[in-house]
Amino acid sequence: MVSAPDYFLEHLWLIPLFPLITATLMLFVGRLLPKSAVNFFCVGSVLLSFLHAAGAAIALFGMNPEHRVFQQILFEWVTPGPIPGFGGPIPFVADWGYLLDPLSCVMILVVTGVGFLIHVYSIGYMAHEGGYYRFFGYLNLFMFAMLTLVLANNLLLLFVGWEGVGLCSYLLIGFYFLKKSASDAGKKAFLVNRVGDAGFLLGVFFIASIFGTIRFTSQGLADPVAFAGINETLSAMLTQERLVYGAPVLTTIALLLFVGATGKSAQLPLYVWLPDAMEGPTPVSALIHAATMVTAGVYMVARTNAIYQLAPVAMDVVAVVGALTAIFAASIALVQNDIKKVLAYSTISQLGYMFLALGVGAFSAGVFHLMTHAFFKALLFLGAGSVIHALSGEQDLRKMGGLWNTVPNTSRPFLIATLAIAGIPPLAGFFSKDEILGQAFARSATVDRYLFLWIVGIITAGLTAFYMCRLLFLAFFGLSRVSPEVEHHIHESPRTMTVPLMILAALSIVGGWFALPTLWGEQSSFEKFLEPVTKGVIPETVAVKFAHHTLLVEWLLMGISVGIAGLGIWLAYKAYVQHPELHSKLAASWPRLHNVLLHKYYVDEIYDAIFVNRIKDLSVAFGVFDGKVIDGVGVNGAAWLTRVLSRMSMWWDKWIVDGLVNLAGTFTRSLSHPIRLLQTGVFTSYAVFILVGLVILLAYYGHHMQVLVRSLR
Amino acid sequence: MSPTTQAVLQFLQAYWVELVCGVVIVAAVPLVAGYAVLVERKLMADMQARLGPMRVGPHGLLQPIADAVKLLIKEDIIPRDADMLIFWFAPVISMVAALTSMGALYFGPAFRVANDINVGILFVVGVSSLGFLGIILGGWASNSHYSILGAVRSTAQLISYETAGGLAMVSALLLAGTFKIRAIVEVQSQNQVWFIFLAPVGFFMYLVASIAETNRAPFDLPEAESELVAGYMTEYSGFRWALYFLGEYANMIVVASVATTLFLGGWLRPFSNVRWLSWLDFSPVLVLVALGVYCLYRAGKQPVKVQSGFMWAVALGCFAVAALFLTPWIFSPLRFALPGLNGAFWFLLKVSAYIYMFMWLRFTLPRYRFDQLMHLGWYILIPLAIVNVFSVGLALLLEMEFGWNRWLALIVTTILTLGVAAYLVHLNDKRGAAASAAVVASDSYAG
Amino acid sequence: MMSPAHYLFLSLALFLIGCVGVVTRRNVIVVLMSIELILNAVNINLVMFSRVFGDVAGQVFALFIIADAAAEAAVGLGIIIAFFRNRETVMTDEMDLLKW
Amino acid sequence: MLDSIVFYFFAGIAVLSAALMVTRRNVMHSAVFLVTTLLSIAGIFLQLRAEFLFVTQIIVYVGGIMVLFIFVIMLVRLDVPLHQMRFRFQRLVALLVAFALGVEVLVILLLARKLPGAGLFVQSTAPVSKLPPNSEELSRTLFSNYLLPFEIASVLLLVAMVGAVVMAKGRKRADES
Repeated sequence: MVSAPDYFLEHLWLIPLFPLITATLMLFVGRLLPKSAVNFFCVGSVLLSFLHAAGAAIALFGMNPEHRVFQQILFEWVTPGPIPGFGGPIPFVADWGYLLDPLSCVMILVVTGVGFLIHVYSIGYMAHEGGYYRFFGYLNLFMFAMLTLVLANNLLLLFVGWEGVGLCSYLLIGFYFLKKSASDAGKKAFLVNRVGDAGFLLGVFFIASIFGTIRFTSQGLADPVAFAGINETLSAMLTQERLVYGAPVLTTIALLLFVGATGKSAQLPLYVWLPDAMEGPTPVSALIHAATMVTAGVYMVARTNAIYQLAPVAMDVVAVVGALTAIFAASIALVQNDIKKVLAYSTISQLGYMFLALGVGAFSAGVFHLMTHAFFKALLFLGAGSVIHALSGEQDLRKMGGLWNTVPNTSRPFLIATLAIAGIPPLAGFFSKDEILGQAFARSATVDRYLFLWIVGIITAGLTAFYMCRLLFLAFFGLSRVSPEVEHHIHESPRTMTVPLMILAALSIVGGWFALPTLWGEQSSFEKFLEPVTKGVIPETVAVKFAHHTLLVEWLLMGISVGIAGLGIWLAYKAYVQHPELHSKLAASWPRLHNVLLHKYYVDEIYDAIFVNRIKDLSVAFGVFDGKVIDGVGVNGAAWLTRVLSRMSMWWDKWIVDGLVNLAGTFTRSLSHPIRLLQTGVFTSYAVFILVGLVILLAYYGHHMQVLVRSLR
Repeated sequence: MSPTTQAVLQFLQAYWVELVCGVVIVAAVPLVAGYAVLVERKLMADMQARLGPMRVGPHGLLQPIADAVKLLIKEDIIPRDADMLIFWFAPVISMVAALTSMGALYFGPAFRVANDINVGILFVVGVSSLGFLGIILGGWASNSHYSILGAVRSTAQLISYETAGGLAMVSALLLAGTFKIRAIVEVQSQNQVWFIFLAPVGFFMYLVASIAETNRAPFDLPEAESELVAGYMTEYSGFRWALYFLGEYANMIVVASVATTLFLGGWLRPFSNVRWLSWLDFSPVLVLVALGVYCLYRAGKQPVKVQSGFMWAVALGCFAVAALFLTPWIFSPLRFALPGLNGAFWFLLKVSAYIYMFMWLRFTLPRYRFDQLMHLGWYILIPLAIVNVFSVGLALLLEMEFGWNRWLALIVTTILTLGVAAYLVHLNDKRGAAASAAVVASDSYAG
Repeated sequence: MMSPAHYLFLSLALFLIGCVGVVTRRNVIVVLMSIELILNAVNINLVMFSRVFGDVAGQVFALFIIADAAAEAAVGLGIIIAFFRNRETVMTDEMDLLKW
Repeated sequence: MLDSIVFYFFAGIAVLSAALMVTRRNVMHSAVFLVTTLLSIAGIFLQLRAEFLFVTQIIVYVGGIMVLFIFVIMLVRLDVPLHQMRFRFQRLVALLVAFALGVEVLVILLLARKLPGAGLFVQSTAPVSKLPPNSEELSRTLFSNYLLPFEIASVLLLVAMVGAVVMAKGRKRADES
């Protein structure tokens, strides 16, 4: 009999299992089930795994803070075998195991919690959609994949989850697969992710061939020696001088992994799929493309921070890419008119923030922002979805407005979320963002080029505040620009949709209070919690650590960030509430800039010109080659040759072989002709033959009898 | 005298009884047949609350003679496309077959043609089965669809039911242990029981089979006037038709006699071995006297002189025969003839009872459909007859080998047979009418 | 006074007639009937000799022959009916499917 | 004396009607003449004191087999007049062969008269009532010495029956299905 916490730890594997079971159920027999049953199974399963996750988290808190790690190997998945590595073949094994440490603990709580809320929300949102069971089946499959991803105890299993979420995002983006744009968006997301995954996979191979293991850590395992982990191997190699700080190999690995992260988390070169992904149903955007999946990259980098901390170049790359992405996306978001597009770009820029944090070494800050962002961005998306639902499918901001009192249960939480993302204290976004900026600033004290990053971050914060408030004002304030036919049936969303909104609002208020201690200059409890994961393998290197700066600086920074946020809000208020015509004037006064922003810097067009069309041309060339050379010469030539040969052999068969056979046949027939004449087939003639035989017999017999009689005489 | 005449005299001396009886039978059969027709019509009338023929003679007593005359003087039509030879020949066959089969029968302990031949019963069956050659040939020869259909039907029916009837007879023959007719009756008198009580199932199956063999209702499909005008007799008229008719009635007499011999104890009077019932030997005399008295009574009521006179004549005839039956009691030297006379009386009584049952059934039961008929024959009677033979054999085995009581054994086996019968009937009911029709369509010719 | 020769000659005559019927008639039914005739001729001999030697075996064999004849007739006629259904004829010289 | 009269009577009928049977054009006539032949042969059996065979002959042949024949004759619609025989040549050959056969057998029989053991006679007749019970003897022999052949014959009959039924209605079943 195990006690409760032990139970939750021991049955960690149940957490991904519940959604998997219901997903299978849906995909096989879902068609036959009524909606109520679908709701019961799918939402219920997610709720179950959320409860298990909570229980596991509590159990984890119960542990000793030094090694709060629980690892569980279910079975050996890829059986051990030598793989070629630097310096000869090395034993390699991948097991199907789950790892629960503070990082993954946070992740599963976010995933299952937000996921559960979004499931509940979807009941109301998808109520009138076709393919109900299909939708929930995909969602549950996604939950399974995501949980596998965050709970994986090695890179290969993580990659399984990674691909699984990719697949689900593809399926769900193309959920309305009858819409061409939707299916195209799905394909685009899939293909763009492939580019990143290639890099990620290469990174995994590098790790496997260099460290000989892909297991993250051996902590929490019975026999740490037998089950080597990356971290342990790394430290061992460092101590044995087989690796040094900033070794090119580590940089390569880190960069390759980061390529994967950019793919999955929509960072700068590969972010293009995320805006199009908004074609999917809004809950999907909320769950996959805002809260959970897109943060997989962040999670992965945080998970492998031990490597990153030893590769400063890679760290710089990450930070720069993150910062650029943040400001870039934010600038695009300024002028977008589709409500979901705006949110999509804001997501990209927030992700950029996270990578900025990771890049400057504030892993816990990044993860912290990940969590808060999950709350308020999910809330924003759901709110947007609720608005769209209320306006019966209208997504264009220019056709909204004045909804503040018509949909109160949606607009109030939306306001909270907006303030949160804009960074107004004491909401969640303020703390996490301030954390990041503070870290960046503190980093600039030691490495002065980070000052640039800090400035970018500050500007981005201002932009963020501006475009979010623009969105808020356009949607809810001012005069209503709603088209009349939609006007008269605007309606508040059902309870299943509004209740999750409120819960999320509450979360995005209190979500950031982990960081309260920073106000009086202490380490945020969240960081403390994540310490064991983020502390890296060798404390005494130049690797980034928690930056201490004085309380004064702290408050100063906070003031600056709040001030710039307020500035953004004020500008938005001016431009969209006081003088609604002002922003169009602005757009008119800088038409080129406005166009560039409106067309998202023409990135898609450039990509088409550079990559897509080239690839098309290449494939056309291949097609021509195939048709002309392979089919023409190879296949048809072979066929022609065969025809000629077979004609020859046919001639031989006909005249020589058959000829002989027929010759024999005619010979036999001519011989047997006389016998054939006897064979009339008329049985009376046969009877005559019988009689003839009888006559002959009797003649013989009579002759003998005569002889006998003579002898008697 | 020449050896030839000597031989002839020798022959006559050896075979005079046979000759006399043969002549008597050949002479009597038409008369009996005619009056059987009269009786039948009277019976029908009675059952239908009519009077029936009353014109010719008192109560139509002379009707048969009138019919015979009519038939004899009627024109004998022969269809143009008919096959002369066979058309002429066929009626004779059926008549002759019936008469010949009578040759082996015993109409009383002494009243017989052939002395007790080894295979008497078989002879009777075989020869009487020749009768339908006449039927089928006649039907074929008259070259008409009705006729040929009737012929085919009757043949199929005959074949089917002869099998069942023969097997039913086997059950009695097993009990008798011989083919000799006289021996069979003697066995019954020794066992002091008629075989109907020992083999009831066999008797009733033989009853059904014999009705079918004589083409009488409810199995009279070969001459079902509502379906094919008169069956194989359609084209016949006049004397040939009469021949067929006589053949049929003679056949009836034959089957009745066979049934009497095998199952009803032949010429034995009821309880023949019970001493104190021997007064029954007087019953012929009593019956005849009663008949005569009745005739006198009716004679008083006759409107016309002639008719009352005729009734007187009949009454006197009855008294005369009664006297004939009485003489042996008076003249002791004639005592030897007594059993013969009584036997003949009892035998004819049983035969007429049997024929009466035929008529009764005819007026009572509706006609079968042909497939139903075939079904009854092939799916119920024949299997049941086979089972019956086996069960009787089993009973005899139990009696002889295991020393059971004969009655016990027979009761047990009879119950067994009846169970099988019930099962067969159940099976038959389960078969749908359509299915049966399909089955019969092929079976009616497979005979 | 009858001698076996009488019966022998009788059966010989019937046998020959049967043979002629078999080989000359075109109607299969008649052919079958001729075969029955031949069998009967044989029966006569058997019964006669059983009579001569006072042994019943001959009659037994005659019985077997009769049974055989019955079987043969049944099968033969069945064949004839089937054949007639297919070919609408019962003439021997039209049953020459065996001819090559 | 009487015996020979009976014999010649039946023999004459047998041979005559046999000849007619073979020569008649009309199949039905042939059948009728065959019936008479069989009946007269049955008479000869009776004259040979084989009562059981006599009855069997009547029941089985006349009552069974001939009925089948007549039936089939009706079924196969042969009352249409038959056209001329086509193969006179074979007929000629057949007649010649049959004639040769007869001559040979005659010769053999005549020769046989000179062999020892010839000239034995058929026992003269006793009055029918004095005869040994033929059917009893027959059955005793049949069920003692010849039991196995008897069983085989019964099986043969069964097989023949089944075969006849199958062949006679096989086409029907094909139609039904």
